[in-house]
Amino acid sequence: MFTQFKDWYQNRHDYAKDWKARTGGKVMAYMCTYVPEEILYAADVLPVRVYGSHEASDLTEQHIFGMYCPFCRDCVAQVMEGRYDYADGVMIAQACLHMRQVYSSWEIHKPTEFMYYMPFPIAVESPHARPHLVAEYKTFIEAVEKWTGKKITIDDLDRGIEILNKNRELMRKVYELRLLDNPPLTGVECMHMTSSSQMVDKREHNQALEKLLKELPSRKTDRETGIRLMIVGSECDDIEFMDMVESLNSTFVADDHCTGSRAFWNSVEPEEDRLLAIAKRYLERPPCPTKDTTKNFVRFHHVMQMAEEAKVEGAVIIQQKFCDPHEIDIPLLRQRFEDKGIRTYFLELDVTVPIGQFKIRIEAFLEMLRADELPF
Amino acid sequence: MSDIKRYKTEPLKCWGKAKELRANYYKEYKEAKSKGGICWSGGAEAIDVIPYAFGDDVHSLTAEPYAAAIAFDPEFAHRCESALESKGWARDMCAYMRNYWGSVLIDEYAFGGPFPKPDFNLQSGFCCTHAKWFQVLSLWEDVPYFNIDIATIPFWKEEFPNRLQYIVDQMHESIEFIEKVTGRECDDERLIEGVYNDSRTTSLWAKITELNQNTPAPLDEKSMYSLYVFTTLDRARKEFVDFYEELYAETKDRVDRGIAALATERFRLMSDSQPPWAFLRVWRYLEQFGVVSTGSIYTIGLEGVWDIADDWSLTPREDLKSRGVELKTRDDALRAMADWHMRRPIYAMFYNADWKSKLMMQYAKQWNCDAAMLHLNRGCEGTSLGIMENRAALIKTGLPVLTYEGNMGDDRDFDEGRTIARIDTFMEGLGLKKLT
Amino acid sequence: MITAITAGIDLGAKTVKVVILKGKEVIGRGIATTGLDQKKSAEKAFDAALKEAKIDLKDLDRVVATGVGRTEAPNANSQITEVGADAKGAIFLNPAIRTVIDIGGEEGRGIKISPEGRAVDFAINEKCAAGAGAFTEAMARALERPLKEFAELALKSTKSIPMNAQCAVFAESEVVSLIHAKTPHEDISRAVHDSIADRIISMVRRVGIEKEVLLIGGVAHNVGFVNSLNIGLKLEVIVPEYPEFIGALGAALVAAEQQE
Amino acid sequence: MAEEEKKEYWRWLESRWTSPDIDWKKGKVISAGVDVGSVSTQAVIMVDGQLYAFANMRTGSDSPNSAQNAFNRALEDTNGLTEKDVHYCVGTGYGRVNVPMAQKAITEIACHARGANFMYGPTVRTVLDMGGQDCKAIRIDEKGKVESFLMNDKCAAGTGRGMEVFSDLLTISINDVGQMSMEVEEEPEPVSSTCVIFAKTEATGLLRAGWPKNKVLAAYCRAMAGRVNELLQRVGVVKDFAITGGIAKNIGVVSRVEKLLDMKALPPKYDTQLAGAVGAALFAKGLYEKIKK
Repeated sequence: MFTQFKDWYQNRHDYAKDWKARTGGKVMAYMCTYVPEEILYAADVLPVRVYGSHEASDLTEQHIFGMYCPFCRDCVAQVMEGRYDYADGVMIAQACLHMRQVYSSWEIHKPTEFMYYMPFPIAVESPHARPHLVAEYKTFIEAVEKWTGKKITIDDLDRGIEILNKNRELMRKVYELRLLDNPPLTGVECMHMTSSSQMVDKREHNQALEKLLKELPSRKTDRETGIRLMIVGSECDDIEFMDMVESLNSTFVADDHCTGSRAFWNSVEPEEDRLLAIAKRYLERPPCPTKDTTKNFVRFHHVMQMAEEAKVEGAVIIQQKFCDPHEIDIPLLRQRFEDKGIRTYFLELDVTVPIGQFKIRIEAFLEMLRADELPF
Repeated sequence: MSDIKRYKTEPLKCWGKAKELRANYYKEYKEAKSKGGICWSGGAEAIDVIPYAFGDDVHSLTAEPYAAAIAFDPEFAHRCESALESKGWARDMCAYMRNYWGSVLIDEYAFGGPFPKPDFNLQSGFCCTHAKWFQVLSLWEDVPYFNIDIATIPFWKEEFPNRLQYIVDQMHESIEFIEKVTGRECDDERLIEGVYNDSRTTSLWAKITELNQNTPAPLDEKSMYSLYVFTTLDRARKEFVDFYEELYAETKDRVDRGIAALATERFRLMSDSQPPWAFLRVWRYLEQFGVVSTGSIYTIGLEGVWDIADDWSLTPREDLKSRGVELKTRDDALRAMADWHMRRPIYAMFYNADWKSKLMMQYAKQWNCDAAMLHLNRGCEGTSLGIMENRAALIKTGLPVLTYEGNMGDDRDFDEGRTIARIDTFMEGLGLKKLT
Repeated sequence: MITAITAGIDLGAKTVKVVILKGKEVIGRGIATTGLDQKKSAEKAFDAALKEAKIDLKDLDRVVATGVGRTEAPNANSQITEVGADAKGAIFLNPAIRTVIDIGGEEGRGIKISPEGRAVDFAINEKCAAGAGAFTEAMARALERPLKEFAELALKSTKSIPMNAQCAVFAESEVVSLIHAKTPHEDISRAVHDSIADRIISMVRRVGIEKEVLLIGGVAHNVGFVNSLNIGLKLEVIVPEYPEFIGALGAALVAAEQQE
Repeated sequence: MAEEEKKEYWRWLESRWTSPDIDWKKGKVISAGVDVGSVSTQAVIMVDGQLYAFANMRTGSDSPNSAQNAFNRALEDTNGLTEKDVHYCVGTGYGRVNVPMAQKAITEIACHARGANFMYGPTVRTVLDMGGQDCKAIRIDEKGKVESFLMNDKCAAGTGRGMEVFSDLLTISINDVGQMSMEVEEEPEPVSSTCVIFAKTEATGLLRAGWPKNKVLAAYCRAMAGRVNELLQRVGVVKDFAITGGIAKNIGVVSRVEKLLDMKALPPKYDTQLAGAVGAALFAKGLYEKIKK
């Protein structure tokens, strides 16, 4: 049922190349989910999010100092390996320093015809961020128009918004099914769905989602749900790891990370000023830790709400090694979980994970959650 | 060896004054409350001219210099760090933040007594730790917190009215914030005076470091580390302006009289990033080879404000008064200050490896450096952003580069023996022998 | 005039090596494990080399020392760092060498050298020893095999499995889990050598890899590692006949130059 | 280069034991636990939840054999007790899934917690297990249930392995290093390197600088205690506190950890390396009783 998504995820580069051949359109490789994809769709440009490959590489150390996170190292490796050579443009919406480093190395060693750094605000809760971001969108639109030679009209923007919103609403529907006592999908399957939506033409993704939603509710899975887990972190497309966890009689039923729900959770609320509508969507979305900087701790509220709705029994908190923003949040966030009686286990992810070392920890964590199954 | 040239050298006259000023700064903060004044804390990036406008009895504790002061005392630093680690925080987070947090957690002030809780925290951040640093602190200290987001592209690179406006709008709001938490009114006269002072201090620092382009260098970087700190403390204060006027005059006089920081200077180095504060003796070790470290983009550009031309050449930016900038209203003042501070070269480090490489090459040229020694700083993601790209870029220009790993705030990440061994190897490659 | 007889001594963390030159011709080599008393170990190595050269200590015109323990070297007239000595020795062996990879017991080095045999840039592994010789030894022990046999095993392997552990000790436990997972020993050996080669290569890339590439240090005897290195670098590294003696050779050459 | 055959000082001594006061034939439930660790393997036989026999052996490069060897060794001198008399067996440790005679595998975290509860009594709340490859800090309740735990990642500083490297370097049997490290007039600074391999280099340097072996050991034991303490602080230490695993036999580390914690560890009644296998055997008993019902 999820093979299409899995296939897209695994053959992301072939897809993008084929898409270019089919449509003759331009591809924008982008970093960070604060990039306004609506505007790119309005410009008929295909946004493809830059992912790692989870393969060790010896090409990064000369470009990045060792204390930079595995995800950004992995991304740089992909770029240097030439796996993104098909990209016509490269952009970043400012988030963490680590991704700024990826953008920098890309710009130095493999510049494309369109390189764009969008200084997305950090103070997303500030009222002043809105006009600022709208102005940045205008600047961005001018640059894109110059690049593609095509004017972006209101209708174009509406089309972009519609495509994105539809994708978000459909995936939200799938997420609602994860709340069931016996979710018809695994965390890995869900990961394939959300990740692929950042790689392929969302119009095709939407069709696949509509098909999925017809069959999914009545899907009979032979597997036990087991312990209901939530996975929380940054980029968490480590399929091998999630597979291992779900093979131990547990299921991920909720997530908060930017290769999952955080990227698509809320939709654009239509209003007269389209750019303002888009700006609000990105400023008000569930924040990346880099953007959660006030005493309101909005991220924590959102995560805990998700955890409760999904009736999770435990939370696996994973972090890309050296990711400061997450490292700052994690001890406080774990406390929030423990206060709600939800046990957490914390793991640091690298480009590749030592499955052996991690398995024993996860097994022990799950044993802890189902201690009553052991005789005492 | 007698065959090597020796320059005249003498200690800095204003050294004592510097010590006194610094000690006084930390004392004033500690005592502010008891004297009926106001104390606040925030990053050294914070636009501290704003609280300055609320009276002469408003005193700040700027976070980075304070954390560096902790780093000077490894024993104290370790207690701070382990207090944090035992609460589950990672060891590889910003070392300055960890030292500061730890000092609050163990409730010890590096300058004696319990940690003096501020009346409010005011941050202005552009890296991904700045704002969160005080988000958590404000939670623990249960004090009001305002962050001014200055993570826009630096103005010497690209200028868009909305970016300046965004910062100015937040500055206006921060004034309302301070008025609310202190019950005081913002004195716009004082604000304007503060803005002029601030620009003077930071312009003077640029001019002082520019003098190090001379051979022999009038200042060595180890001393500069103790002197640049005032640009990060309370730069709007008159006494700091005066100190820099004095330092500038003295340094200029040293240049005129050919006074060297290092009598045996025969090789000029540039560094990078914050140093491993617990190991400044490494700079003294370099001197045994007749090597003087002239400074770095960090030393001159953390707070020094420069005009950066299209060819990346650096000239100290004349302060607002000298530029004839007239400030009449609060908005004038805030706008001028935002525009001023967004011109600091330091932003290159945090945004774009290529910009930083260009500035470093320019530095090597203008400061006549023969080699570079780059600190792979585990304590700061910002200043080590793109540092390997910088290394490659400098080597391409034929400049020998040595990298060493360390940490500005946590001595556990620095291996002195191995670093000295590297330096020996590097020096040998450069054909430099110890002079005695 | 009579050609000078010089010696170079390399006091490494694990072994002491001595090379004796008559002019530019090697007439003696000696090696001894580094004991706690480095002077004694040095003398041992010297005796062996002098014996082979059929000369007495007093016949040596000049001695230059290198290696971590170089300051401990007895009767040394001057010193040179490992990097400097490696560069000298390398260029003497083959003037086409531009990159030297030297892997000692606990330290890995990448050195870029000029045609004159000057080290123009170098990289050394940082805080942890992952990717150094000690690593393989630990692994070999985990498999309960002699190092040589362990190394040769790798050549039989057909597939490369990733090793995720950074730390030598954790790699050991990962090897244990591989063993428990019934992974063929040749693949484990290959995995171990690949992972070391990987780290070494990424480090050496910092200085830029330019042909010809010379591999020196005791680990160069490890065919499994050489194999992984060649695969990773996509080129054939040159392995000299006495890889562990190149540092000492370089030091001896410096002594000879200084003598002139 | 020719391999030099050197004595392996790091090896733990092998041992076995049978309780003289238990007649297994009178027992209702005979359960077993086998803990296949990375360095050593323990097999424990229990009769009605009482420790009857155990064997402590080295782990070979093949875990089913290691498990079988230890199990067989434990069955020696048990007047006729054989594998088929054992009602239920639980495997644990790295090789837990490769224990031929085991009906179930349980992680060493759960087993150590349970074992510590048996070996040190129900007052134990914090267990520190220092095995060969890793170091675990476990918080448990009065029944021996795991409440939370932490394991060291990334770097092996502060594991038994590190101590083995040292005993090898100093050519002192692993069983003596702890005691030796106590024989210093004043406590030296801990070695600074976190990496086991660099710590070794550092130690060599100290020896060359003329430090006596015991002082070097003291410096290393102290560094190790420091690392372990960091881990313990993170899990939060609550009385009573107990140490299991091989390093528990190392007074040099134990006493220094106690000093840092300002808390005494409960004195061991059994071979501290048995905790995992004991826990496994206790679970085995319970699981057998479950299926019998």
